[in-house]
Amino acid sequence: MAANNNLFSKRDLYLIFTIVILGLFISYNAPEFMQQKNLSNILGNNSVYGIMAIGMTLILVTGNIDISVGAVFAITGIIAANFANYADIAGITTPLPVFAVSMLAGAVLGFINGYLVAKIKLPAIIITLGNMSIMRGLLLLLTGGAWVSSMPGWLTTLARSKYLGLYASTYLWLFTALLIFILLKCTVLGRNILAVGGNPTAAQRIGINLKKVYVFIFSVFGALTGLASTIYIANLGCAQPVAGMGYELTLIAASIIGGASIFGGKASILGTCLGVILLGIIANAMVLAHIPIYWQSLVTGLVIILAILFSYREERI
Amino acid sequence: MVSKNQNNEITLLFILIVLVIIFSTFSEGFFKIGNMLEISAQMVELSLLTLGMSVCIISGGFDLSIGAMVGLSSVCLAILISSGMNMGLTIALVFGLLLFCGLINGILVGYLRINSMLVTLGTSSVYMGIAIVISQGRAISGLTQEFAVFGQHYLGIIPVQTIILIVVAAFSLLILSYSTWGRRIYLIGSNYEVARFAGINCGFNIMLVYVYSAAMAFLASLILTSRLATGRADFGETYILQSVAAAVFGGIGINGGSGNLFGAILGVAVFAIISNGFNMLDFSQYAQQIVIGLILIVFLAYRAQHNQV
Amino acid sequence: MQESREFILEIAQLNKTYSGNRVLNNINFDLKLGEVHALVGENGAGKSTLIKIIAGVEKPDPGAEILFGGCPAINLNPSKSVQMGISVIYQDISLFPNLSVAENICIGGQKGLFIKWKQVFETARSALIKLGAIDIDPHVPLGEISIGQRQMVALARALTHEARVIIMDEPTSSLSANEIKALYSAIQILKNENKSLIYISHKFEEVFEVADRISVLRDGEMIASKAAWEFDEQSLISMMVGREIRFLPMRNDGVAGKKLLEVRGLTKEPLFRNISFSLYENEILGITGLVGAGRSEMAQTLFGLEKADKGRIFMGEKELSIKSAVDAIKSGICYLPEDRRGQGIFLIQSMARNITTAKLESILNRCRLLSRPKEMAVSEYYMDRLNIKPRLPDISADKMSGGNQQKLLFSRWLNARPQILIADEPSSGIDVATKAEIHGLLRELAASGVGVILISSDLPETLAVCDRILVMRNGNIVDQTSSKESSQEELIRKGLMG
Amino acid sequence: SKEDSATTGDAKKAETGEKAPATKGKIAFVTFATGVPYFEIGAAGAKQAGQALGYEVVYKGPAKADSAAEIQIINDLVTQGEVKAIVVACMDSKSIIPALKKAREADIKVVTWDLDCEPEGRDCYAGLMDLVVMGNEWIESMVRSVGDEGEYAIVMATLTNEFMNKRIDNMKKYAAEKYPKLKLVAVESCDADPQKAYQISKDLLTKYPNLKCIATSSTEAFSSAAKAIEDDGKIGQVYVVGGLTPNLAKPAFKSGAAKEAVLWDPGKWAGFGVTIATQLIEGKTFDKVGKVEITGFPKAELFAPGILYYHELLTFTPENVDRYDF
Ligand SMILES: Nc1ncnc2c1ncn2[C@@H]1O[C@H](COP(=O)(O)OP(=O)(O)OP(=O)(O)O)[C@@H](O)[C@H]1O
Ligand SMILES: Nc1ncnc2c1ncn2[C@@H]1O[C@H](COP(=O)(O)OP(=O)(O)OP(=O)(O)O)[C@@H](O)[C@H]1O
Ligand SMILES: [Mg+2]
Ligand SMILES: [Mg+2]
Repeated sequence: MAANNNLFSKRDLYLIFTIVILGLFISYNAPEFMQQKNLSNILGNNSVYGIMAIGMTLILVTGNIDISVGAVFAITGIIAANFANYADIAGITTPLPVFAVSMLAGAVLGFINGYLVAKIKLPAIIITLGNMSIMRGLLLLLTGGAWVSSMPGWLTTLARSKYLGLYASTYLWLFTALLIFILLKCTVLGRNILAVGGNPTAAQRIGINLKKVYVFIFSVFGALTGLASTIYIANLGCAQPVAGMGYELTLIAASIIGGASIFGGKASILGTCLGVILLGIIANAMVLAHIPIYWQSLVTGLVIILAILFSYREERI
Repeated sequence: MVSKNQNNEITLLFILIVLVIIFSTFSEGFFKIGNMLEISAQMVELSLLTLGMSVCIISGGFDLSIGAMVGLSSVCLAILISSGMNMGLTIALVFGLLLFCGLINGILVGYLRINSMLVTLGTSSVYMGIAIVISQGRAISGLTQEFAVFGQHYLGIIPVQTIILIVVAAFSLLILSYSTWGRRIYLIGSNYEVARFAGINCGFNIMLVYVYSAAMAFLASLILTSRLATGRADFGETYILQSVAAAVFGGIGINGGSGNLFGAILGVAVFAIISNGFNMLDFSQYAQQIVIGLILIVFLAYRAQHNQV
Repeated sequence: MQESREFILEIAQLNKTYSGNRVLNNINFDLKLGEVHALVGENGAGKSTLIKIIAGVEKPDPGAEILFGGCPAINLNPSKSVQMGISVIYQDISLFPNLSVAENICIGGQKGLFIKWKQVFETARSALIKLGAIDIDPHVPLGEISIGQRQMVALARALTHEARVIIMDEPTSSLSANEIKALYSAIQILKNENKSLIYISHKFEEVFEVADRISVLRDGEMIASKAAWEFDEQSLISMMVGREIRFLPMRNDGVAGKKLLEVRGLTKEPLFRNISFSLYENEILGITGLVGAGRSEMAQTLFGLEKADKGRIFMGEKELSIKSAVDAIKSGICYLPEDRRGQGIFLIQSMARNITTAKLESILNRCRLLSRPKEMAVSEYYMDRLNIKPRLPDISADKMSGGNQQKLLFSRWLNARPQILIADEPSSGIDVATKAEIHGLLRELAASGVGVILISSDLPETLAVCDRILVMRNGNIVDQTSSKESSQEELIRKGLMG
Repeated sequence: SKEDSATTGDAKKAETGEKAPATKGKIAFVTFATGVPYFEIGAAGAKQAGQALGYEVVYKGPAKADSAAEIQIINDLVTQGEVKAIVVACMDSKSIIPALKKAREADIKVVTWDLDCEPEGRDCYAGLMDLVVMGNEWIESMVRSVGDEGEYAIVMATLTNEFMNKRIDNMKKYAAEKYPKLKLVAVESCDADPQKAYQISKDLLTKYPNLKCIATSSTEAFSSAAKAIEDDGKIGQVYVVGGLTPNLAKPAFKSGAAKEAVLWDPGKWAGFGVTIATQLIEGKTFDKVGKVEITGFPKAELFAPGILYYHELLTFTPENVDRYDF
């Protein structure tokens, strides 16, 4: 047993093993699966979920949960898209400012969530649920449901820029994972976050400021959501006020498959990424293995349950 | 001394009354017997599902598969009834099927000790998948007149489904507060490890929780299918988060072991009244969403402040 | 300049009220530099509350005066008190089960952005070595070590941080003689470094060993505060309790009854192996040993919470097959766990619910439903019998003092009517008077035909109460003595040390 | 300048149509989802038409596509008893019937537009054309775009929309009969999630290297598939067809992923529904099959008892797309 086994665990190995077996099984039925193009597509497309799932893991570590992620995703997407269009007119031709604006907007929304959670001392699930309702309502009220389309080319081409065979978005995902991993593993702040998740009372007693920690992680999650939504609008070339519906459950699922606990204190960044990849592979296999649409949900569910049973062994003695 | 829980329910009742007064003053149609009964009928399905969800939360878990179970049961009911099978037999069969679904959830969560969210997310996909496969995405109609009794008929002026809800809710309240099973659920929910050391059969009791939740999903789907005279696979989807919200709003502690089903039902009632009242007032859907969110946060903040003192 | 002052901490006119209930009444308290100041008092007297106020965890009622190093400390909160140099070992061992032992020891003290892992482990190891707790691996997550070991970690934590005032709220409740010795020497080192200590304990030999000054709290009032040599055990007790207590001779000198339980070759590697013993009616069997000897694990295996590798258990003539705690309770075996907060008490549930859990059947009415009147009757019976305070069956258990929680736990298992009661450290955190009551209860139980197994690290307690004593070390039974043997204390000490 | 201010005042009043006094009555315009461009455009058209005819139109719909919530809105409208007519797009043709029947019993005129319900639920269906058959236009559009042979795939929105399923079944049949050399390789569903539609499109392009066309049945699927084709470097090789509003179709035309989009003007269609509703309120009945006179809808006909069509399918192309703004 290594000391910091809450960041790297046997569970991760089981997950990798599960993914490899599943991958072999799929490529037996659909040789296209192993094509380099397909693998990089999986990693590229799922980076949107991957980046947010890492943020969600950070929230889960502290024993909180964020239901409003979909709404934040939609709002930052709309803001980023509008900003990109204005920026284009103003002569800007690099996506960096768009990322910055989107992440900043996300961080602000996350800050509001975090501040309320810290201030009101209520379960985050209910606060973020209320915020989700408010944010979506405001967004629809202001946009009237209209999509923002016709994005500038310098942003949408991002969706096809590849380096060393991987999409740019994959690198952003990797970078996020690394950053948060280092945060949790190597920094004092990161250990404090884990401590808060393990025993909030004790954390408070040794002088950790719970409010600051909550505000910090929710803001980070917001910023990561902004990052993801910018990748999303670059991929799709448009932004919708209804984007991100139901993402919260997908993200939570990925985190928990990866070994996080919704009661806090436990998390694995690698595991979360593997969880996203597992779900992504299953979705990909539905098309590649030509599963009829009416059977897809059933097959997906069965594979998920099998994967859980398989990778959950370590938890039980 | 008024205990915390009672306090909570009194606040909820107070909110209900305030809302009724507000809506009545602004909308003539609101405070009429007809509309009140309509509200009571509208909240039945969500109430039943919230009962199931509340018990799961009290036991320290979640059941995210209720939506899929509603869909599965709805499709099965509609197919069997429309193919001419005897109603009683159909109900028994589909009820049995759902109990079996609940049993699977229960075994995975209770005995194999797998995180309930994960389990029910997975089984949800499976149950929904089965529903889609057997319905092929169709909405199934052709239900008998006889079957309309659960969702469209009245006993006197009271809708049948309201009566079903009252009976089931009363029974559930009794069971949860006064049966050994109910007590053990609270204890397991407040600390699983301590419950194990106190000699409580955690696996079995948790398994029953998911069976109960499935039974509630069945009843909700029975009423829904009968009310809409249609079976559809996606009937239950929107209820999942709503039921969690209603439960927590009604005072069920999200970490397990605390709260009261009566509060949960009151929580649903508040939601139902808000939604009905706003529809009466011709509020735009967006504004409605914003106001619901605000009420949720403001009320809970108020409650949190007062419980601290 | 201020460092030269005599008092590091001065408190005057301190009151504390919980929802109208005054638990601290006009307290005056001070702490000198380099002094060990012991705080004693019955369960629920307000000791923990007082130190929680000093640590900034609880707010005092307005009007209190708290001076730290001569400066008024207003609006104390935990981070302020940590910054001022107050370090607390809480009664409920406030640590992080998801972090490693080393991190638990070092967390909160690190400066800078990044963690220096090497330094963390070295600091932790040296602190543990200082306390003689060499068998605790600093890499292991705290959640995986026993409660006694956690207490050692908490001690190591307090030693590591550069604190000026160290407060220990019952630091030894789960420790055995050796660890306590190590603690004494650590305290001596701290004193030499001119640190000040507040020491709360129910064990008088400890108090007299370490304390320079003793303050006595009774029902929230400060009764006395004098130099330690001015007290003797009797006077201390009568001040705490306000009356005399007589200690009855506890041992059962009559013959033991029928054989109740026989354990043959019970093994669960690597925790314990080849455990064989018998238990007779009317007998209190003591099991003692050092922290981590495997006693708790063995008891939990008997109770069905863990699966044994091999071994057989007989009750009378019948062989038992215990697969779960439910089976064990059905066969009449009950287990009172040592980790009160993690295994014993449902903190968010009411006192009544805590008491009746193990035998809900006893409070059913004719319709097989739970009857509130019966539940109240049962819980009030035990609250009277064990003198549980406050006597409010409906308040939640987390509002009670540690000792009262322990009594609650005791009531639960008494109510289950066991044939065999395994009590794991039942008197940890309990005041002398209550301890005497509990010993009396155990004896009463034994007299009524119940077989009692008492797992205790408190050697004097074991010697005073038990008829027969098993000594465990590293998962083996190394020694057996009976009360009739004269030099048993010697024997046991030898067994313990190996 | 007096005149000026008067006109701006009028314009303001026109904008906030609900507050205009002395309307002839209130009409509810109900959809099964709000915040979707399609229905928002529809709602705007409905309000405009209502105003022109002297009625107040209120727009209602659940925040998220949800048939049960839609039914509840209808029920509440009936209990409220203020509206004279309901113009509704039905998410589900069957489950909504009991609620609509109640409305009709309460003397409220029920007109369906967009998606119809079973006949017993409504007075009239104000339709565009036979929508099931409409899918055939997309097949024709496909043939215009890529010719009449080769592989194609269909990406649909949700699995549980019976009407859409019917349309797709019909499309499949039509294509198989009329263009036997077109080969349908896969049908996928994107759950109305644009991101999923993008992923599925990319996966389809990977799995079927010879794919020539992706036929879509929803807005999300169309624009996401177009972008996926662009990003996969398959411009000129693979085309997307289906229905999309002109503003959203522009990027796809620009990149060359689509040659045309076949749809209608949802605002106009909704206006047609409202117009029919006002006529019903005013006592008009439609019972003679054949052409009917309705201003603004020259091709309107009573197709069958209770079913009206106004026949205005639009084909947007890169050339004409700039002429529209919705
Ligand atoms: N949060 C709370 N709410 C209400 N009453 C409380 C709360 N915490 C403690 N009390 C009460 O305050 C009194 C003092 O408790 P405290 O924990 O200080 O006792 P103690 O002297 O430490 O006892 P022990 O030796 O058993 O630990 C008790 O009667 C207890 O019930
Ligand atoms: N969950 C666990 N996983 C691994 N090792 C454990 C676990 N719990 C206890 N141990 C180890 O098992 C050994 C026996 O522990 P146990 O708690 O039974 O000892 P004990 O004699 O009761 O001591 P204590 O006085 O600390 O209760 C110890 O070395 C301890 O570190
Ligand atoms: Mg105490
Ligand atoms: Mg022990």
